[in-house]
Amino acid sequence: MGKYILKRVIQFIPVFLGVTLILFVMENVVPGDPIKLMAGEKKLDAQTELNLRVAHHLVETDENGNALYDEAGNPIATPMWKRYVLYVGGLLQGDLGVSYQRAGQSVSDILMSKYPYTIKLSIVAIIIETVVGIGAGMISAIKRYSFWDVLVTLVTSVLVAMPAFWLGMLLQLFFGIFLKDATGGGFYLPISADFSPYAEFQGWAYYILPAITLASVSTAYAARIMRSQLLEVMNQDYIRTARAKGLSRRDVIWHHALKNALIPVVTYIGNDFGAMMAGAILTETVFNWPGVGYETYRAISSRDWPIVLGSVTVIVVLVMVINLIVDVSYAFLDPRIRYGAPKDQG
Amino acid sequence: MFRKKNKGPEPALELKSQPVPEGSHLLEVDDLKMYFHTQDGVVKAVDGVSYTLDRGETLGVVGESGSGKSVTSLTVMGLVDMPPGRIEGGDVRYRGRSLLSMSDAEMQHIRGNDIAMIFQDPMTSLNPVYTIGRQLGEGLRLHRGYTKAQALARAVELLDLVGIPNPDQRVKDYPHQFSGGMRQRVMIAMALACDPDILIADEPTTALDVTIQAQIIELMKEMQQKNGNAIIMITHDLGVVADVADKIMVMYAGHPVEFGSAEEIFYHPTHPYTWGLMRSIPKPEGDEKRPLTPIEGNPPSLVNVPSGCSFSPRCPYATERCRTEVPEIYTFASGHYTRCHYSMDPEFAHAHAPANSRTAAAAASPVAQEGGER
Amino acid sequence: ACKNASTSTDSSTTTGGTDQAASGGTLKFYINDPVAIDPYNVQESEGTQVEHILFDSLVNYDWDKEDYVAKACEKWEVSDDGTEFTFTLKDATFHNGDKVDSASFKRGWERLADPKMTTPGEIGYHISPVAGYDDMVSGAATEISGLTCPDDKTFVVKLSYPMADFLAVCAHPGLAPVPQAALDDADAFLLAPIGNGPFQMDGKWESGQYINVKRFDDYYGDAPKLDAVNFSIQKDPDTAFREFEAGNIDFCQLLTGRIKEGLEKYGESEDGYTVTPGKQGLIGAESSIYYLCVNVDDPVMSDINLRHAISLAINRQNIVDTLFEGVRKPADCVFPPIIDEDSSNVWEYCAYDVDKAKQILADNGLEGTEVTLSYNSGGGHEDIMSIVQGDLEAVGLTVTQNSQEWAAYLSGLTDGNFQIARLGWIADYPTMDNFIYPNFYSTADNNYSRYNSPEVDAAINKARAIVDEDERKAAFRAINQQIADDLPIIPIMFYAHNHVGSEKVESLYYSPQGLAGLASASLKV
Amino acid sequence: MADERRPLLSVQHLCKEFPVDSGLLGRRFSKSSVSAVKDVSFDIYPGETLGLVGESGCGKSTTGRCIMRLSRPTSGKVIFDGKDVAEMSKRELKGMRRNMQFIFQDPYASLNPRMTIGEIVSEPLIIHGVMTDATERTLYVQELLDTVGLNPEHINRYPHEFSGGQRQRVGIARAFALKPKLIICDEPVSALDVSIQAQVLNLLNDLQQQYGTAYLFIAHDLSVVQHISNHIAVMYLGNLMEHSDWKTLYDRPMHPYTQSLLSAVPVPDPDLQATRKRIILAGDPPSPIDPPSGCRFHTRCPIATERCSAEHPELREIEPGHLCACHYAAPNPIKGSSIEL
Amino acid sequence: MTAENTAAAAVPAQSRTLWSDAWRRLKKNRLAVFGAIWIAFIVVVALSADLWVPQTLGSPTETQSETMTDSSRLPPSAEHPFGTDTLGRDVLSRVIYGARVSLSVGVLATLISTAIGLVLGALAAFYGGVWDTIIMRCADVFMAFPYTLFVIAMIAVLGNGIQNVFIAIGILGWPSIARVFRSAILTVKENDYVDAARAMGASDARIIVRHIFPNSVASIVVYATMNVGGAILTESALSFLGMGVVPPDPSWGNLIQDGQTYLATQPWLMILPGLAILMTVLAFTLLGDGLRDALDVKMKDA
Ligand SMILES: Nc1ncnc2c1ncn2[C@@H]1O[C@H](COP(=O)(O)OP(=O)(O)OP(=O)(O)O)[C@@H](O)[C@H]1O
Ligand SMILES: Nc1ncnc2c1ncn2[C@@H]1O[C@H](COP(=O)(O)OP(=O)(O)OP(=O)(O)O)[C@@H](O)[C@H]1O
Ligand SMILES: [Mg+2]
Ligand SMILES: [Mg+2]
Repeated sequence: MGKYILKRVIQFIPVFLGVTLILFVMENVVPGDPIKLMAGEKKLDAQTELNLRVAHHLVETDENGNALYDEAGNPIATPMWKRYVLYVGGLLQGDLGVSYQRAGQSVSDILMSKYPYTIKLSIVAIIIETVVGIGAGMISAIKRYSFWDVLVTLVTSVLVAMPAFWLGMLLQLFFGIFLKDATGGGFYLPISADFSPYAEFQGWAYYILPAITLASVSTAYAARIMRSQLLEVMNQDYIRTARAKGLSRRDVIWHHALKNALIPVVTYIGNDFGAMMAGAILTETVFNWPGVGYETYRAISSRDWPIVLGSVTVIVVLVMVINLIVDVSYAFLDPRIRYGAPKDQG
Repeated sequence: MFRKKNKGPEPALELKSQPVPEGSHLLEVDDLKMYFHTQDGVVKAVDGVSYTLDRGETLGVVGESGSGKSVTSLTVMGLVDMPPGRIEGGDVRYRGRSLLSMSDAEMQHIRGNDIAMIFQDPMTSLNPVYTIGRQLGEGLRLHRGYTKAQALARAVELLDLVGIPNPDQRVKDYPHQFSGGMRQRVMIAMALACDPDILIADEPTTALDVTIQAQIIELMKEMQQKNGNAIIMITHDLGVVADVADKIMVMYAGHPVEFGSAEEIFYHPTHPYTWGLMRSIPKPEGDEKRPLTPIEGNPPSLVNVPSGCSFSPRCPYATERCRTEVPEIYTFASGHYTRCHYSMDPEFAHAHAPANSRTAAAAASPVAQEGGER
Repeated sequence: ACKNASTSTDSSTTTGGTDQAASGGTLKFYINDPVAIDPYNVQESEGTQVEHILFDSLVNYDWDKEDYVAKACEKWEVSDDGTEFTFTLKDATFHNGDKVDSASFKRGWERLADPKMTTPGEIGYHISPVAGYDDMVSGAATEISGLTCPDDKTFVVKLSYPMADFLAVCAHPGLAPVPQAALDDADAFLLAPIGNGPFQMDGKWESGQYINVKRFDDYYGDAPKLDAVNFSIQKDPDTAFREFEAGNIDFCQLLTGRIKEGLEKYGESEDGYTVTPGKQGLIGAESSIYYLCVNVDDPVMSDINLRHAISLAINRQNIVDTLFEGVRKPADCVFPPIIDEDSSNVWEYCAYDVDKAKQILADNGLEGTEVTLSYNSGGGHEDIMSIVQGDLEAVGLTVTQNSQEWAAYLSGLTDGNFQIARLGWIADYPTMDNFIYPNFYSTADNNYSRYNSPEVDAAINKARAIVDEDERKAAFRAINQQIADDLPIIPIMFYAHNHVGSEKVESLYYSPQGLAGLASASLKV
Repeated sequence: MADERRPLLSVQHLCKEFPVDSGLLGRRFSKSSVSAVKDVSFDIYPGETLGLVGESGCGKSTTGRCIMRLSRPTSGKVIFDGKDVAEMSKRELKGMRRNMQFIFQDPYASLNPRMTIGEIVSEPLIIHGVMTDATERTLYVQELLDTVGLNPEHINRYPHEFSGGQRQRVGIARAFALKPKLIICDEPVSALDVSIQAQVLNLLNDLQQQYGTAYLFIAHDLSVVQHISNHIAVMYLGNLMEHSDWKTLYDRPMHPYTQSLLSAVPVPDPDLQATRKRIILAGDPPSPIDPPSGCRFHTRCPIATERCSAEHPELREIEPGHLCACHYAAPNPIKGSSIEL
Repeated sequence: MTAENTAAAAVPAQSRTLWSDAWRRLKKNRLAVFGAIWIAFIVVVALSADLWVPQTLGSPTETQSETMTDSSRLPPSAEHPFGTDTLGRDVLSRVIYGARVSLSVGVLATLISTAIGLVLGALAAFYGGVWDTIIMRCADVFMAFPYTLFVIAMIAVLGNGIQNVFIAIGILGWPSIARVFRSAILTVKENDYVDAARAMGASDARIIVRHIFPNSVASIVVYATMNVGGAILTESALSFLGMGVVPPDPSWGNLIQDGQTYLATQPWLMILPGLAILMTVLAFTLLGDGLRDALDVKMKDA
């Protein structure tokens, strides 16, 4: 197992380098000079601009931090590879750099203030996904062709086909506006996040709608996977064996089918957690959520590359780590993996 | 994660300890019919199967793929999903009690406890996520109310019994750590755990190599000797049947075409299908290679069973009568029965039975008597 | 119900401030996530909104008096040649108890030019007239020689050239004093600046979420009535307004297209700038203009007739009526009425005259000319541009829209990679100069039109040096007329407030420059 | 084997190793390859059948695939018609494949479900550019279908419309389309029911008579192999254990493995079955990743000695035309372990 | 051994191809038929829009500055079934023209990613080794990116506009299709008939074209069908963020974005375009599901 983990960790490296490299290339071909953008519509005077470029390692400098010039007297731009090396070097020391647009703030500080919200939202969404997805999938598989099965199939199809941001807005409309009017303000849910001390609701209330929105598609998928897995597992020979032993249908489902059926669902949910961590830009936009996704989106549009790089790098690493954890935790569900057997039987 | 303790079925149902009622057998299958109602039509998977079985006996069921061998046994076990399956007639009696009319809970108690079953593919018949020990002990905990520790201890004994080395180590292993032959041994141990009256083995060796097959068959014989249970051995290999069976049922298109003692089926076969089957098996012969005589054509679809005798389209001796009239069951005195219009005709058998069978001789001294349709 | 009773909507109970006794309430004020709230880098309205109540600059512009008044200073003197300003400071302390002395002003101003700041300042250009500014920026000097502190109370600013309007510069919120802590712990200062203003930070800036400030009790001026202000950071006005409707925000924008509805529902403010109960909607004029910037270097757009036709074809009244429900005013020149009301300003081609436009196009064979309208996506510009497109197509031009992200758009502007681009100009200081010089002087920053008229340049230079107020104004009006025929920009409309306060607000003044008078605001208690 | 005729196919010291995935397995075993076929040699003469038997995983298919060059042998020679298949260029390979064809075990997987029977059978003709005329080709294909006992009118049907036995006939028709000199039959009847199996075996026999094709007939069922083969080779764990003509092998098996294999096959005759002496091997075949030292069979061999685990027995000619790889093989079979049938 | 189970099936009287067979099964699947009909309906409406929409409902983009104030944001009525937007344009006509954007983005993006994915997937699967490693590592890198952010960054690089949207979605979609195709090929490659073809001396090209492609095309068709729905959703998200089509052209995403402002007062402005997305994506999913079932060879005769 240790070797497996090590191997996986080593596999991180090319992916990590590839991702950062792609971002670096993007930074260099994207229209819009981030430094010029700092001044908004006003023009930067040449000296300030140069200072900014020096501060952000965009021009070559001597040991004293003074810009170097070429023959024509223009500052020499730091080549991309050098900045890339600097960046990766900084990363290894835990330094993500300084934001271009959020004057002077360090990228790690910014991300640190955003990640807790993203993580918490993801956790709530994952809980919803796990409970509702697995539950609905089970019901619909066990009561195949029943009303519930049809309902689950229908609802999951619709959820999968729905733009999540639109669902979010519908939820706002219903729970935030319609319900408030209908109950005369007696019962309703907050429609956008507010974690200030002056917030109207207690913290958890703000999670409900965004988490539902964020979880919607994945829950639908989880339910579908659960359903098809359970149906497939129920057709396996070892289920017949268990039944032949005299176990009741219920016991067979709970003790024999479920654990086997859960394996792919757990992978899906685990990977999905990674994807949620990547930030749910749209959910965050709709619900004014102070998370990483929106911050990164904002950073892309304002060419705040240090933040883009930082957050994407962190996301990629997080996703990889989570996926690794998921794969490793497999072993607890599936002894075939634990003991290194090929996963071809059963 | 195990079920609630001792939530077993009502103890009143200890059928195993009761004597077999006078005049009945341990297991009686009587004109059993099990059809599947599918989109493509009604699949007559089991269409009139009858046999009897007593303690210590082995019944061999042979027949081509799709002839309904498995479904017959699954029906006995009450393991056919209904729908799409539906019992269309007949009965299954175990120690005189009809299994088909039992409640779910009663059937659960029968399964594993009174009648156990092992399946064809040992590679897929064990749950990959539980240890061997747990799976072995499951039946015991369920039917006997064993504790976890007791069940595990018994599992070790069982593994030892079926010849697995280091049983106390191996109970903790998972199925994928076992080879195919060992898994089939585990399956047998599992089936025998509660000391059932009847063990149904559905092609237990088909997926295994000959050398392993021999091991498993040997093991089953040994176990039967020790426990005195009855075995229903389903296979398509006449050799295996010859090795183990006391009684043989030859199935074709959902029903038995011939049923009788091994002796009679091998040496006095009366149905052309049985003949064909025997002729098409390559046998190691003496000096000369005897050409095989295959049964021409393909097995019929169980949705569209041919009219008349279901074997008539492939039968080299079929007459107009065969194609139009469903043959009755003809029973010989020995209990040997057959489903061919001409089976009572000694001339017919004499003329067509395979050379190596002793039918010719047997038919000359007719032990048979005409039997009516059941 | 999910609405929790224990966290009552009466937010005064939850303020973290020291004095719970005086219950002025907490005002919840919508802003977008600012770029910075530290004075050395306040560049945009959102950060300024917060910063200007945390810090007091030397002087302030009073829109009622239409003149500059002292704020952090007692009084000021200007030398005869207009190059030296001497400020006498009031007694005041920073939020952390430090004294506000002339050195703290010097410190604050020098930070704007300090190249060693983590991120060098971006508003330093405001003090570029100060002697020694360039040396400090280039790193040749460690202080600005033009800033001197003869004593704790006296702050002297020496300019390297005369500038009549420099006092306006001194009113800029970024030119504030900072305590030593700003240098000692710059990172903390960035998120929780310590100022000399009427409010102090309550916790730090939670990016994307909120900034809370509370009343500063040792404030030297009139104590604010509010206990605290909760700047609620929302992603866009839509979200903010939804929250406003839900009763969670006390001040935000009315959504375009829903202004009238809002005014009807919430009542219209009497002066257009002050929210009072039942008269909560603000539609007062702002000192800013929305215009189309024409790239006069572009081969197509260099045709002055085309510019005339385009300007004539645009139905400005329709834009303000449909989208802004008549609140904003169609622009007829560069000066918003609030800056200069003189009607002689009007530009001939800012009228709506389809026939004349068609005539001009026909006369010059310009029918079917293809023009591209560039603008930054979001912010409601799509609708305006779609109307403009409709109008231009109605007179026979072929129009393509080019909507870009702000970043890409801005680099297009800088590189001259556009034909017609929408822009808005919000005055740094409420002077006529500030509308003319930055936009039309050939080398000025904001001259994206690339307008280059030596006569206009000369006139501007002359006007800026005129000391007399009225004379200067007349000179700028003349320049305005000089530009009118060239149409380097096509004025569309003058902004007006479209803001609204909740009924909880007893009084809140929102200046034409878009700064909320939170120090004097009050809530119903 | 002393035979003046030139063998059609001569396999000499064929070895095939498969690399094993590193990682978890690699850690457990020192070697990192599966030695699927080890030093296998045999000849096949024109028009004759060599049967290759052995348990699952012993390397039968791999041998067949190496001969066909579907896998490249690790070492050894495969000489077909005088040329070494292992050394052939792509072009030569193509030429070689006109004369060597393959019949697969699974009649379901070996026919492309998206092609009609006609297309399947005519594919080799198209590939090798024989019979370019389409109508001529169609006629020929119909003739072939008729030969293998299929209705020629079914030429435009798809495989899924046929039963397993019929599909296997299609596979046979395809293999015979080019009238090859050698056909490698990899368990062609294992997936079929007994009644159908006999049909196919008869068909193969008939075709061999008709065309004089040589077969390498792979199977795990000794009775089937015996029925169709002239010579039989027995494999165990990649090694050839015994090789002789079919009759000798059945009458006088020398290798303990062959003996036990023969005895393990149940005979469909209860009386005989009851009286037969049986050698039941203990345990399972070892993993080819980590094969036993010395004689690979020694772990299960009833007569194994110290020598067997130390020394690898070469395949040697014990009596004329009868080769065996056992240290204790002698012209007179070991008493007590020979099997009467 | 179970293979023979189906042998019992009688040879049917008349020959059917797999496609006609699939078609027959597809027709039986009511949901898939609904999906197909809806897609056909949307396609026909979108394609024929120029012929009737501007005449009956009004132009989706043109504005009338003279009458705008009176026709702004009218509620649904007989004349304007979906109401009008702020600039007085008929929302139904904008939804109809938005269908063009959504469908073309869905189809073109899928075409692009399928084309790239097919080539790379085939290279990786068929030649294995270094090719496989390089291509699959690249795919890993692409997949490691948070998808939406990646598309946004790509649009930032390319600029707004519909062609950039489908290029971005198309380019970034390749890894998943490459993986699907790769594993499909690997599965097909396992089949004996590929070996059979090789044993016959067939060239690699012939094997790919005649054997592998026809047998993996089913999974690609299914995947691509579903992918169209996914691309439509991505486009709507981009437009919602203001990065998609350039105004005044409508797209379903930016219609929702426009409608967002009037969530409380004119909710239909946002609900109706959302329903259009929902229905269309749903239709593609249902059709894809149906195709998967219909084309699944394993499910034959079951
Ligand atoms: N659940 C089911 N639904 C429909 N038909 C079924 C079902 N189960 C079995 N059948 C059909 O019933 C017939 C008999 O099947 P059964 O499994 O008993 O055959 P078998 O004799 O055991 O064959 P094999 O030797 O292949 O195991 C077959 O035609 C099969 O297709
Ligand atoms: N491509 C491969 N990669 C790795 N190992 C392989 C490969 N092909 C075969 N092997 C291994 O080589 C050994 C011999 O396999 P082969 O298929 O030749 O056996 P076989 O005798 O044909 O068995 P069967 O009777 O099951 O068909 C087996 O252990 C198998 O696992
Ligand atoms: Mg069966
Ligand atoms: Mg094989």
